[in-house]
Amino acid sequence: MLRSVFLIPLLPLAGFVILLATGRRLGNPRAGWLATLMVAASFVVTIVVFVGLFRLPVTGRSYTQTWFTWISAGHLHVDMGLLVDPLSMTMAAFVTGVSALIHLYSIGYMEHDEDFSKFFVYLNLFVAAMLLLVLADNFLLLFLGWEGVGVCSYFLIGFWFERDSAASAAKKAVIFNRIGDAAFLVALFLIYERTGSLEYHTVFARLGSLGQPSLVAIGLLLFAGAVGKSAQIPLYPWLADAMEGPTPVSALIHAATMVTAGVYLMCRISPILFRAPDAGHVIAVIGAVTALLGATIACAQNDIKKILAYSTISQLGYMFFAAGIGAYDAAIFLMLTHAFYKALLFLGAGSVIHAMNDDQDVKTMGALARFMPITAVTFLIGWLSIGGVPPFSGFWSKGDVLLNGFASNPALWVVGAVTAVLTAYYLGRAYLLVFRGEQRWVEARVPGDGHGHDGYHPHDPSWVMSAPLVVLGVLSVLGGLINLPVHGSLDFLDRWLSPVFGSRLFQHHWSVGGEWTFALIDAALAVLGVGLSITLWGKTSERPAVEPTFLRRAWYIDWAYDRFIARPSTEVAIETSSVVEAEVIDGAVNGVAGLVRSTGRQLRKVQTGYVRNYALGLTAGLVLVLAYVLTRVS
Amino acid sequence: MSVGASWYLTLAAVLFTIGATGLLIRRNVLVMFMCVELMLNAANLTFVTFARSLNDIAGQTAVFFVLVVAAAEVVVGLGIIVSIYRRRPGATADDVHGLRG
Amino acid sequence: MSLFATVPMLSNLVAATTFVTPHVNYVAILPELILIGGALVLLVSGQLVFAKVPTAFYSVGSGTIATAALVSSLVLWRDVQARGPFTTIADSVAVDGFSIAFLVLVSCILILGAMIAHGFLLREEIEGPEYHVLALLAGSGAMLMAAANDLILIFVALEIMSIPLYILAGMDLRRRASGEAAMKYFVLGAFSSAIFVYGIALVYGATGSTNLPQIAAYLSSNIVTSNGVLMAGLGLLLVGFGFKVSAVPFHMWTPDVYQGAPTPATGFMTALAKAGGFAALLRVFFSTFGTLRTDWQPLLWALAIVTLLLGAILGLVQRDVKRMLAYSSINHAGFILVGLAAATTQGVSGSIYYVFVYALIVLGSFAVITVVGRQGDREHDLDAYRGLGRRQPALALAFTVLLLAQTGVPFTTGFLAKLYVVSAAVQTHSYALAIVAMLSATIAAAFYLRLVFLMYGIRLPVGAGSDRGSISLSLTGEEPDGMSPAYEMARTVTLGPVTVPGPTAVAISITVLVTVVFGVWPAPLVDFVRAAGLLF
Amino acid sequence: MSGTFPYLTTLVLLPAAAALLVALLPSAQRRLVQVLGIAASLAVLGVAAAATVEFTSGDGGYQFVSTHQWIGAFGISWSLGMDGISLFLVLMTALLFPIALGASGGRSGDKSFVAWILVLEAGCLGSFLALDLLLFFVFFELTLVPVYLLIAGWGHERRGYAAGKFFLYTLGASAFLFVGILALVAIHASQTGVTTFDVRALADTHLSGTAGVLLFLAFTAAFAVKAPIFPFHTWSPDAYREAPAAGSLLLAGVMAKLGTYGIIRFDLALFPRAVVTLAPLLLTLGAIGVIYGAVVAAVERDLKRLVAYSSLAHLGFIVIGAFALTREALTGAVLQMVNHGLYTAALFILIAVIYQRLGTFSVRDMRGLQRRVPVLAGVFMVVMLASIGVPGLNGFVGEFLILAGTFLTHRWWAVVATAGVVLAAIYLLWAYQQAFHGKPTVEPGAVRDLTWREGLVLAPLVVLIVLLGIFPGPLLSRIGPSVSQVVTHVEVVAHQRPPQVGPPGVAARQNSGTQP
Repeated sequence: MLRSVFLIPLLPLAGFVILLATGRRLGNPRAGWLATLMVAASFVVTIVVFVGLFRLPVTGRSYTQTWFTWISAGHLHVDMGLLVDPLSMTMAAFVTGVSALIHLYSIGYMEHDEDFSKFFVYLNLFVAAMLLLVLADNFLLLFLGWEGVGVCSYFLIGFWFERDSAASAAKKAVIFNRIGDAAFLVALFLIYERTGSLEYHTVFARLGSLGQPSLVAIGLLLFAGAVGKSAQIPLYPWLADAMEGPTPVSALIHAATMVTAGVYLMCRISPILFRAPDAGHVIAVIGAVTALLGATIACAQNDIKKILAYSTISQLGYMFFAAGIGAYDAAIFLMLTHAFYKALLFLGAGSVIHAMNDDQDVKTMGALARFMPITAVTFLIGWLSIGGVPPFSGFWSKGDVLLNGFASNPALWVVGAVTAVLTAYYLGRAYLLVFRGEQRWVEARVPGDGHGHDGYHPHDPSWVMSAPLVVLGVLSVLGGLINLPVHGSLDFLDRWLSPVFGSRLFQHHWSVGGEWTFALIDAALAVLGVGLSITLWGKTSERPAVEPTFLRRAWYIDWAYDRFIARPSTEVAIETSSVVEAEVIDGAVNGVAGLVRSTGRQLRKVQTGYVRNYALGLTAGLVLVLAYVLTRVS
Repeated sequence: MSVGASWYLTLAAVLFTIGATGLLIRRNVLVMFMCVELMLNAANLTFVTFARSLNDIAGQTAVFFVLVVAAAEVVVGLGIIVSIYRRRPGATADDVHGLRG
Repeated sequence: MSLFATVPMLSNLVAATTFVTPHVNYVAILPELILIGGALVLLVSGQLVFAKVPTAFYSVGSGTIATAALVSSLVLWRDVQARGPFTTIADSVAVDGFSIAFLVLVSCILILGAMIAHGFLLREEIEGPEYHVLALLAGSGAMLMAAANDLILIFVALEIMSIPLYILAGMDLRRRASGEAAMKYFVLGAFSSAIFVYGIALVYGATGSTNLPQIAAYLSSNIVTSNGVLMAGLGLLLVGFGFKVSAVPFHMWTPDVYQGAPTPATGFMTALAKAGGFAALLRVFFSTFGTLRTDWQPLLWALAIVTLLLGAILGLVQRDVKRMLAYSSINHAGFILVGLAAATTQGVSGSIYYVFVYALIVLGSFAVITVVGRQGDREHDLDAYRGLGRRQPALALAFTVLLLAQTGVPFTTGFLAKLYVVSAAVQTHSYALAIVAMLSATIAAAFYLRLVFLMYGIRLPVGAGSDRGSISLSLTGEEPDGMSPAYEMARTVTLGPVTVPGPTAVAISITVLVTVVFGVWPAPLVDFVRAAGLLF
Repeated sequence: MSGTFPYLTTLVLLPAAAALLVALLPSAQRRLVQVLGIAASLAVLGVAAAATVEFTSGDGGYQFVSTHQWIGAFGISWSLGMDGISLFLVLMTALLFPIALGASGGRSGDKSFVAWILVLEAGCLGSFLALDLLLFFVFFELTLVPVYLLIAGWGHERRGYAAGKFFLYTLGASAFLFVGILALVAIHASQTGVTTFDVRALADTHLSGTAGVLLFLAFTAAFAVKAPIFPFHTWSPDAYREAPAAGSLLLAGVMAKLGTYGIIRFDLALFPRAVVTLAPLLLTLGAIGVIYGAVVAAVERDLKRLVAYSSLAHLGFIVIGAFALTREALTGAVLQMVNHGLYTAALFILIAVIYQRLGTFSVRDMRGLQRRVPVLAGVFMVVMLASIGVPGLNGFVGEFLILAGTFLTHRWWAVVATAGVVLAAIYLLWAYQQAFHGKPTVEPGAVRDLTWREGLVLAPLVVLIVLLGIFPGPLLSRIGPSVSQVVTHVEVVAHQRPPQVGPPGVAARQNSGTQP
């Protein structure tokens, strides 16, 4: 059973190749169905392998499948190989699952797009890369997947490349990611130098001989890579712009899967972080702060997708917070549930945007619950679970994080708690503005405006789009079941992952009472947030007081980036090419040539044409020669 | 008083220098050419002097070669000069500087 | 009474005068004799018949004579290889590998020169034997210079070579420049030979002989106390030679004369003067004054450097092709001096090789220039070469090969020549000289390439706009003097193709073939030259 | 060594002979010329392929060595040999020439054009195969002429300036190489009494520190200009820009490698001590080149010049790899030479296609092309990603090996160079966005997408770009042994200890590229 693991990434890859070759001919919607089928098949295989792995004894739950040698030079030897262990399979399972649903959804969402088949080409490629990322058995292969998903995200953000904003956003995403990747690469060099290998098991086996500095350096450099990929401070701004991509993309890549790759990486290197607590602290702090920052910004956004984007940043912050303090299973738990409800929210937002003829401003929506109940209900579920309202999945996962957080560092717990309130609040705001209140969209724009549609006929989408909503809704409600902290026998996830995080650093056992207290506090925080949003936004859609400009402008961070980094460096580049290159370096070359020529021009004046001058020259030479030879006279 | 070889050599050197200077300062091609003859004869004088002091005949024979060559040069030289004069009478060396640079 | 008394005296005077003339080995100087005799025959033969003798007769005649000289020289070569070098006419003529190698070279120059001149004479309707006769006489002079083993003879030979060249330079009566060239060449030539003779006189005074071996023997046997005279003489000799081989600063006549003289004469003159001049220079300095090496080496080193650089730099700013090649020839003279400055057998053979190779290349180049010069021998501006590659591919290709050979591109003899001399310089640790030489070659390449570009880079008919920028040939991108796009449609372009006479074509092809074949398969020529260099 | 078929001599002489043959054809026979040219270059490719098959993997020494007297008087011999380092450069060269001819459209019927291209091929192959220093120099110089004439005869507006600059700059630089070679041979002769230009013999010359350094500089001057290495690069933007498609392709794809190959083959073999002494200098120049090239490219709007500057950056990587003096880095450098050849060639072809459609190289005059010519855009994207160094494509493997290997010995240079990875993304994506994204300005149907012929020319390159990204093993296993011979030589002569990889106790698998 385990042997079939190679199919997991290869099936979507095959889909990519087939679609690349025949996509246009297959056309709409067959191409979409093929792509979905491939991913679904991959999901099935994953389950099979999963079960296969589950059958193994707990201690032996690791299987490596090596395809061939990828790179081999000097001491460096890197294989193309897959690693099957609880962590990778958990990731693979939810990646394939969520991807399958979103593929399905996309068939409906993209049906009117002229590049329908191309969309699925990219989507399949993305899934393949993502699976390679999580299944890799060495850092370099992981990096391959890492870059692969980055490239796909570039394609998909810029999918509507005729929109300059989309094109720029795509570029921005890559550049921000590349910054992280550079750090990632350096980390790889360091790992190779210190351990002589890049293969997980070997590396981890040799960690013992590494000094604290190298361990911390490796941990932080890899974290820097994760910061880029998972949009943490300071490399997060690209994620908001990434919303230029089609909504399913935002759901799949920029909420559920790719952006969580950073968290996965942190969990994967838990043995390193375990030995480098300093690195852990940095990660935790940055995570927590990012969580708060994202949440605050989300409170004041009007673009529904931007709200979700900043919410994602915030949630990712939570995950890093968890990983930083060593609660890896909490991080994974939150990652899973977040994948469910955030995907759900995005897809919901997608169908809303569909209904609103591609308008994304929550201020010009409202009262949609009446027209699109399914969407409304699922979105509500999404809100409540991300808000951490019991018994929705978010309650359990976030609770797990906060619980561990408090034990490791109360200060950070406070940050987390505030964020929790804000989270419940800003999504409440979104939900209320979109689905409740009065229909602002009617007077917002007169029918038959530039959008080509005449007026609005908001309605629930076709089943291909609704089905995923429902499924994800259910998952969001029940997601918590996979890891119930209420009783030691119910935290399946913890026990499942324990072989990987065997060396989990944070071991703090609470009394049952303690756990209940925390549960109550979490619930209270959630309810507080929900109540806050209802009181503030239940009736009106205009409250400038709670939407200060500095929040709407996202703390002016983007502006600062442009002002203090982008523009100056452009200036530098222009100067370099116009002055250093043209004037100095090339100038020197041409200068030499010019010098020779002008010397020639001067010298030819000596050649006057007067024979007597020539004789003079000859005589001068004669004199010089004589002068010289006479010095030789002994 | 006896006149040593050095006197002759010095005289020859002086003649040679005079010839060279003349060639440098005179415009008239014919005169310039005479200066060359002067230089040649300076050389001849040197030859003879050395021949005497070394008392070796070769030096004196050399003079004949030089004279013959000088004669040949005169012939050709005059021809060339005349051909230039035919083109423009009374031309000096300085008038002929079409080729330069 | 007294009358009778005188008789016996007279008789024993007669009796006394049974003096011995030096033995003359006529075979040894056969090539020279052939040339001189042939020249005279040619001269009179024209006058004996009353009918107007066709130019072809003289050309063929001179060609035949030169060939005869070549054959006899080759025979001589075989003998010397077999029996070793010897001297004749009282040691005044040396017959060794060195001299015979140059006899061969000169004969080849004469043959090719005759072929090239033929077409020219026809085109310019110059009748009579004069051109060829003068060429043959000059050739005999050059041969004697190579063979001469006595300073006086060198002087005489030098004059035998130069005087005909003065006249050749002035032969084209319709072009004022020709006369001017002759005048300048003559006045300065006479000046330099006067200096040369004076030098000989001083050397004679210092060493007591004008015979090279004796001088060498004298110098090696006894240390010259107060060698001022000797040194001065040496310096004067160097000036004389320097003038002939146009080494800076004795070069100033070169560009004017090259430009003014009729083109085939220019090519001939260059090849011949370089051959003769360097032959004598090498023999005198390397073999005779070899013991004074340390005294003259730095001098040649300096001469080489200025010659290399000045030739290259001034060539860069010329628009007249003949003038440009004049400066290029100065640059090449510098390279030959590099070989001599090394003052090793390697270096000398290098110089010899260089002279050989360059003589042929320059003959070929000027042959091309001759035909491109058109009726009247006036089209020597760079513009005459615009688009030649399109109009006359073969001619352009030949010229390109010759120019690239002068640049020193691999698989041409030009490259090997540079390799030869520069490696000699390097072996004597004069790295600076070596690098300067190669850099000067790079500068020179700039103007060779300008010609190549004019031949190939210009598209005809001129495309609108697209070629405007392309005329900037200078490295700085600025237009070289007067090379403005206005020249795009150079008048010459509209004149249509030039006619290449058969013999000229043959001559050009021969030079090109030699250049390439011996560039790819260098062994024969190199070995020949090495043999020449070793044998003296 | 191998009494078998004289592969190497054939490789050099076949194109030369073909060139001669083409030159003799009547220029009216355009079709014949075209066919003959491409056939000949394909034949060369065939021979190269055959040699590759015959090549015994795992042997680091020279194979198929053939030596004949050339100029006995000077001790110069026609001696050719091939090892893992030259093997794939030869193969790449043999591959790129037919592609170049194929990409030249109508010109491939132009007899002088084809003849010169073939001469160039002979020159390049000769340089890669020569074991005799002077033979190498001869071919090295020979290449200048055809390139000059290709640019001058078939180039764009300022071709005269560009061609002259290229020729003179390189010629001037090789003056030093020339003198350097002669000096080295003279020293060797004075020590052993034998005048030979054979690299293998000259490697044992005892050089004083100064002599070694000076000779190294003399050699490297020529290679640095040819490659080009910062700051000797300014001829390349002009030359690449003005040359015809085939010219730019071969300049960047093949001839640039002559420089880096020279460094690896001759500098490392002949002056190990000087190399070790001056490695920091060259590494710095390489690193500067990586950053500088990227920075200048970032504001360059002319696609061809942009590629020129990106090449400067990539060659910077190769130089770094060459002077890091580790097996990983050097292997990476050799591999990267091949990789760079492949994707740069592809880029120039694509740019030429665009020019042929739009008549411009400036991205300012292009917009939204992806909508109009999706296939072209797709191929461009793949090639571009390879050049950015995205893993899974060939560019990454080389870059990673170089950087990882450099990190072992010269950590901070590696780190700086890694920054170049970021910049590469910036300028290429920016250019791509300018040209291919946005609302198309040209009407539908106004521009043709890739034709089947163009596709045919590009196909092998794209295939290799992907294949070598996933499966570079066959190359690495053949490059490895030769590389570790070179590095060992340097380490032994210069008394360098190989860098410690992995924890002291653990004996990391000593791997010279051979497959386990």
